[in-house]
Amino acid sequence: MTEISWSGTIAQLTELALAILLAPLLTGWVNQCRAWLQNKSGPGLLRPYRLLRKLFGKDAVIAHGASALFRTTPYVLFGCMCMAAAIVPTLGTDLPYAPVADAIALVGILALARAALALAAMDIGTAFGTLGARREMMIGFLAEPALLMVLFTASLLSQTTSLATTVETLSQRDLAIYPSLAFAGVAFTMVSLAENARIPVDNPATHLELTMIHEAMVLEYSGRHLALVEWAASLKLFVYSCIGIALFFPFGIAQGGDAIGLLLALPALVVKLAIGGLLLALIETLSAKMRIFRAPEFLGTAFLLAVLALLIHAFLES
Amino acid sequence: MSVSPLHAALYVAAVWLAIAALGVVAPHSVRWVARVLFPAGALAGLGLASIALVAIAQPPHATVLPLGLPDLPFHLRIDALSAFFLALLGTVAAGVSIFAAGYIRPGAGTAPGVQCLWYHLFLASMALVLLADDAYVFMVTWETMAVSSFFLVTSDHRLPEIRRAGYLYLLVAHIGALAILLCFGVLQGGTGDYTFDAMRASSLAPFWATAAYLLALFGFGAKAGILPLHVWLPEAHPAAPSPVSALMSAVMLKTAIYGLLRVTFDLLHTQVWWWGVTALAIGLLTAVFGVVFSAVQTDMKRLLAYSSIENIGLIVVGFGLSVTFAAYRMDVLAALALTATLYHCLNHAYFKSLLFLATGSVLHATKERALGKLGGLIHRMPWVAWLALVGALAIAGLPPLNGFVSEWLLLQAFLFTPGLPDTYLNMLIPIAAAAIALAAALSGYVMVKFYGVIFLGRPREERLAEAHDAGVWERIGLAWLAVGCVALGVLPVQLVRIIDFVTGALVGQTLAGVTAASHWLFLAPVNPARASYSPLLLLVGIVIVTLLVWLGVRRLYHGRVRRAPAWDCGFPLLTARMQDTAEGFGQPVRQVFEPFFRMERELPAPFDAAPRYRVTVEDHLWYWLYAPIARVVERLTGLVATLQRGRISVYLMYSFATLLVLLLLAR
Amino acid sequence: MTELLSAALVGQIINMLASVLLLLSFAMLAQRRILSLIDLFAAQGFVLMLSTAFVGWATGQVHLYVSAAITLGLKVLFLPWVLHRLIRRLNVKWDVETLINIPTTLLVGIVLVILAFNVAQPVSQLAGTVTRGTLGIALAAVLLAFLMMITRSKAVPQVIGFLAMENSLFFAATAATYGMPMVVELGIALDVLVGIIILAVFFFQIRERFDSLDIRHLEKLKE
Amino acid sequence: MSWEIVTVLGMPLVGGGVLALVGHRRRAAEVNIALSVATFVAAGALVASVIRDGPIIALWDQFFVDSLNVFLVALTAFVSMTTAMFSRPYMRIEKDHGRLTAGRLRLYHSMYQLFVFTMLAVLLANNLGIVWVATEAATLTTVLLVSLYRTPASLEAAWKYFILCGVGIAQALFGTILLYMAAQRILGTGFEALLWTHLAGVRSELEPTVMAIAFVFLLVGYGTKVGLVPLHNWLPDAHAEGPTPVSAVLSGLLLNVALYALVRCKVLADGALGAPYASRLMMGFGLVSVVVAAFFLSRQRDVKRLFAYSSIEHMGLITFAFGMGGPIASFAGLLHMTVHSLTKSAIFFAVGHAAQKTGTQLIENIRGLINVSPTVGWGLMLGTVAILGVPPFGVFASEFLILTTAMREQPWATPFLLAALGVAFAAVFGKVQPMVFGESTASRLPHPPALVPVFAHVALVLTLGIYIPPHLAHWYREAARLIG
Repeated sequence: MTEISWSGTIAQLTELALAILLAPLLTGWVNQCRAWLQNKSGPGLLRPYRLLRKLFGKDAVIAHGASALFRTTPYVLFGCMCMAAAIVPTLGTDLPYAPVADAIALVGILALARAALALAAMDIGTAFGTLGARREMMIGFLAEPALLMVLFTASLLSQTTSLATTVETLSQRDLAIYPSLAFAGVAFTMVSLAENARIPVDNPATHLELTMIHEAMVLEYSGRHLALVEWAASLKLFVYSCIGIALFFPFGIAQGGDAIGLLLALPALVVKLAIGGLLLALIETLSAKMRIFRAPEFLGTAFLLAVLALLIHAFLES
Repeated sequence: MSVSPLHAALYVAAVWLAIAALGVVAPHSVRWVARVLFPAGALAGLGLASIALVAIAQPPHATVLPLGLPDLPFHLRIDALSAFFLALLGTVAAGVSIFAAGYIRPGAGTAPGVQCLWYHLFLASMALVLLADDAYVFMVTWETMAVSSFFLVTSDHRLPEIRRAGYLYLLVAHIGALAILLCFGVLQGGTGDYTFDAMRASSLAPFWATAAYLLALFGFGAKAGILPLHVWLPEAHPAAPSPVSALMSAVMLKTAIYGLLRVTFDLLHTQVWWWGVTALAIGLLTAVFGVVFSAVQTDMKRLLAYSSIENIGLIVVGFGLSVTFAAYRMDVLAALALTATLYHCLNHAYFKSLLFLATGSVLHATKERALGKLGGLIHRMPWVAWLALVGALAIAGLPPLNGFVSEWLLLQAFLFTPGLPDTYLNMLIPIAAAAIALAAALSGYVMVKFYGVIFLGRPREERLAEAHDAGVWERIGLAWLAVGCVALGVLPVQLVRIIDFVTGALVGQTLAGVTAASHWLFLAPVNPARASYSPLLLLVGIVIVTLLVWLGVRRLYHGRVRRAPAWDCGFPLLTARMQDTAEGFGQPVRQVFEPFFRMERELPAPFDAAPRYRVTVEDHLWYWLYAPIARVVERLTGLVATLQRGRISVYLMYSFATLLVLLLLAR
Repeated sequence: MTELLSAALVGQIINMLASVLLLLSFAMLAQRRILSLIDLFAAQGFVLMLSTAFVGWATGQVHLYVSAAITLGLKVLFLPWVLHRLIRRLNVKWDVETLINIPTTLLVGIVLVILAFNVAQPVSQLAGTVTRGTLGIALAAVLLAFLMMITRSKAVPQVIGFLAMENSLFFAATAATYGMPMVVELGIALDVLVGIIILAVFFFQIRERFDSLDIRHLEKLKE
Repeated sequence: MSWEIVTVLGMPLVGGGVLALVGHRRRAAEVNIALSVATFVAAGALVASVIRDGPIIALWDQFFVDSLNVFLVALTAFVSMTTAMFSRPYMRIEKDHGRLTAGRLRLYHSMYQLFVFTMLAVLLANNLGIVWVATEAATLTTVLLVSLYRTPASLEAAWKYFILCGVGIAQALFGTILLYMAAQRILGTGFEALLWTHLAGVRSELEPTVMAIAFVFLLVGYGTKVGLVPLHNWLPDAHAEGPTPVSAVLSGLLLNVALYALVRCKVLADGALGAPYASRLMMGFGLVSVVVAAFFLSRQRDVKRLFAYSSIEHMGLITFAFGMGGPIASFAGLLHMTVHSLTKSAIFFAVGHAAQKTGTQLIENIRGLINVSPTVGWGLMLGTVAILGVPPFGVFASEFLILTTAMREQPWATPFLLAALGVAFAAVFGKVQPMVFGESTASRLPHPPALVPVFAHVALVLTLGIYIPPHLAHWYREAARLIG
């Protein structure tokens, strides 16, 4: 980890840039797919970019009671998400920055982002803000362990918690059926639905106050702050998709730092993301939003599956 | 000539004792006590810490003082383990004392001078507990610690619940102490020699070793507050003045951990695997129990007290894990788990004392402990708020602060358990890891509740408007501890290298080999390919990106920032009462973990004129365990009392019967 | 002088006195009327005096005469006189009520005697004195006095029981060991004297506080 | 002919006579103090001479001093001195409250000195017959002290005390007679056969069967005075109803003295019968006393009764220790005697003033002493903490030794002991804490309370917990060696 190769640095930076730039596109793609699946003509792939430009252009309106915490949070949020994106190997595994944080630290970073946003939501002291914060944290304390368990399963398989190494070992392994990974995959899907404020747990498109979670938290944001928050949200979605890809479909991610591999990895990534987005849209279309009180059961199931995955691994595969 | 660190440490203890005595000179002069004595005590704490840091790298020093019993004079000894905990004591005590210098003020209850007496006696006894090297001096200092802290807890003794808390605390402490005494009695193995050296030398039969271990677990557990001996903790910690709560929670609980380590790894040579599993299970229960209960508290200090229970649970989990590894002779892993344990001891000491002190400032500024009556203090007391934010994020186990590091190490240790020879254990461990993860995530929830309700939002009471920020002494104290949290968070490698001395002494293995091989920036406990973590780079990364974004946004879009009333979906009549309360924050947890609680709800009727909602959450264990014991004792005393009905003939009958029985026995 | 009487005869006489003593103890145990109780006590003292003097004469222990004299003065004359006066002054002429009825008490007494003989038997084998057999009787008398104290519900009879116990101890001393050393005897006598005076004071105080000497009023302090 | 012994014994005896004449005068209390101080000084001189040139036998061999009783003499003289200092303001306040007349004060002062005399006589006597006589005399003197107030309750207590102890002591006399009988066969008729110095020499030749029965009687007799369960029933009443200085000396000294007599007899019994017999009996009584007393504690409503039961508990503990025997246990027993009498008397001093401040002895009516008079409050609190065996006070030191020895030699007993200690702690502390802390019900006193004795005692106990002076330890060792 100590010697830093140029190719690695380039890969690292391109990957980060790619994540930041592609993230809104992924969001747009998902929304578009959902619109198609619901026989609507969608707003178009690039709508998120337009939205961001519009928001950046506007004045920021901040409530009277807002403290400095409220204003700094969007930047911190965005920073955390960038870090997360920098850690997850998407194109290649030779990432100089990857050793900085392993899977557990990744979960930590995501948790930091969540806590920051929740605190900011409570800062103004509105009914909806605090309500959203509470619900978000509830989902957090149910989803986070599940995510951790999923990552544990993978790291037990690969005898490491560093994502890059995990991806290398997992992608090099011969094609065998890993029931533990299957369970973990299902659990991961459920977790990422919840974490990214997706149906059935939350509805990103809703404006019915009592049902919303993420939207309730960011209700007081406007202008560039809102833009950053939105961007961070789509980065989050991007990161989660990349984690899923890295854990369950690592094929095609360049080993080490070979340029060809990197070049080939990009289209592979795009394809995988496109499929992932489509699936997400499909799930969102097929399932209905559940009452918030059902969310614990939903996530409990995810947690259970993840633990089951671990047990199965410990029992069958070791 | 250079004075040996042991004597230096003893001098520090003596200084604390002297300060304690000086406090009584002018018991009511706040200037003398607070502005002179407490800062002096803080300096002594720093001295102790530096001494300990010197001593930790040195071979053990031992000495004998001509005090104590004629056959058993005071044996004292400083080795890596005690040095580590002494460093903890010294640094934390420095911060707390400085804070207390600003916190102490005249009022009802015990006079400042007397508080100073007990406070420094408390510090000195803790230092001596860590230095003790025979059973007698250990017990003496151990109980002195308990008594002095009891008097501190009840320093505002006019409130009945505080007296009750103190009573419960001292009772549990005393019973625990009896268990510890019995444990030493077992450890000396019939030799009658109660020095720790003799105990190290004596080799016990497995049965007796187990007995000693279990007694130690009970006795020290009673002090540490593990299930089911935790009942005193949520009562005593809130009752005490905040600096004392901080010390008790940060240091005193750790002395119990120290005792546990001392007995298990030093006085007993061989461990048995199920010892560790027992501790592991108890620790897990304690951790989950503690965090779940702290999530539903509505009193800020009780909340912190329960979170202390949680952290002790985590520490005991690490301890159990290391015992298991050590029993299987997997020394590297034992060292890893032990490192996590010790690291967490240190972390908890810092962030928990920081938070307790912050609640102290809030308490002084607002005279209010109930979360339901606080809020929005970040505007009125920015210093306390921002420093407390550090503590809150740290205790929530978020990178790049210190709480996360120990959590990370602990989970790493768990990920190695498949190496264990026992498949049955391999099945259990994932459950444990899951529970740990759950506890960690929940603590995040708790801290958002804690911080958000106290410091953020709008003031829930008008009085809060005139809350004032903490004074300069208090700020220094808080800042010291906050800096500690950050430093421990971003420089783990350096700290692990210090802890290595301890693990080397206890389990004969260090992580040095691997950490030395790795970069000074990267914490890679076993090998870099397996796992690595560099909080410093992470912090730098986050900061850089954040700054870049900020500058970029500033450069490209220099839109103005307008202030306006809160939007809140256009609802105009927004009041502070509409914010989510502490009870509201408790609701999801109460729902998800219903079986944990013994709840009484009082819901308003739909058309209630003055609707009021009340929910009280209690602990089952009190009714399942303690109440029955109390009943049994009560019944026994009733039985015994019937012996004495006041009738002289009956009394004569007793003597007569005794005489006859003895005569029959005699012939 | 012992040659006038054979050792056997001395033994018989002493045993005879001893058994009279035992008989008196039983009589006290059974006695209902207080005045006659006092007389019985005096009689016991008299027998005690006789035995002491006789042992002293038989064994040529001079100091036993002294203790006999003390016994005569203290236990035959003084104490009964004091008690009689007390009874008159306090004009309590009530019959003695017992907590257990008399026949039961007597049965228990028999059992006690058997036990006492059992206990004393191995010991008296070792006693080097002509009076060895009487130790058991002395012990029996002590136990009987104890029993009497237990069963009596009024203050005065209880005290009489106490004094009777003192008597039997004294008898034990003479019988088993030809009497304790002089200094001890004097001390004991002094104690008894002071004791009875204090008791006499007590009677009046108790009387004026509780206007009765029934010790069943003295059951307020318990547990 | 040693003048120290004569002064030690004579001072209080004369004092009793003098105060019987002038005890009602204004300065009587000061005279009382002066006499006690003189006694203490004489005792100090006695100690010095014993240290200098070994055991002393005096007054036609009837009295003697060895390392076992010398420190008890010193302790008795000291505590009776401090108690006299305490009783000066205490009794004056009682007089102001109209609970006592001048005549009663005369009785009190004179009896106090005589009581001290009897105790010293028991300790110093070489002749076991005199030991008995003096013990009985101690009972008689204290009976009058207990009934000093002439209230119904005090009369009842005194009556029970008199009857129970009288009967008990009578058994001891029977035991003494049997002992004499056994000794006669070796030492011949005459008082030599009762001299401990002679008996100790020939104790191995004493007749076992006689000694077995004799020890039973002696145990029941002196055990009654020690307050061993189930012979203890007089003790709480007498402690609760007498004036507080008397409770202090009863609990702090008289019990020690009786136990001392018992221990002397045990030594002889051990010599005759071999170890286990007497030891078993004493351990049994001790254990029963500890456990039963611990359970009684939690039902007490009167503060002086509470501490009376705690005395029973501690006496049981000491008896258990002597029962175990051996150098460490006996050492611990002696140490415990010392610290217990110091601590318990200090507690009674504090309790006495507390009761005067609040005008009651009922625990639930005594509240928040610390607010009205911090010294009394802290005195009571520290004394309680000390008596409960919490370090660093000396009581813990001895309890530590007793428990650790028990763990090694009588493991079966340790759980009971520990459980009893726990129960006792819960009971006593739960009752004392609200008395000291909280809102106050106390009021000021007409005269300043005497607190020097309290804190002197507590300080001594604290010191003994942390540091036992070498020559004191040496004494204890010597005495422990005598006890065996």
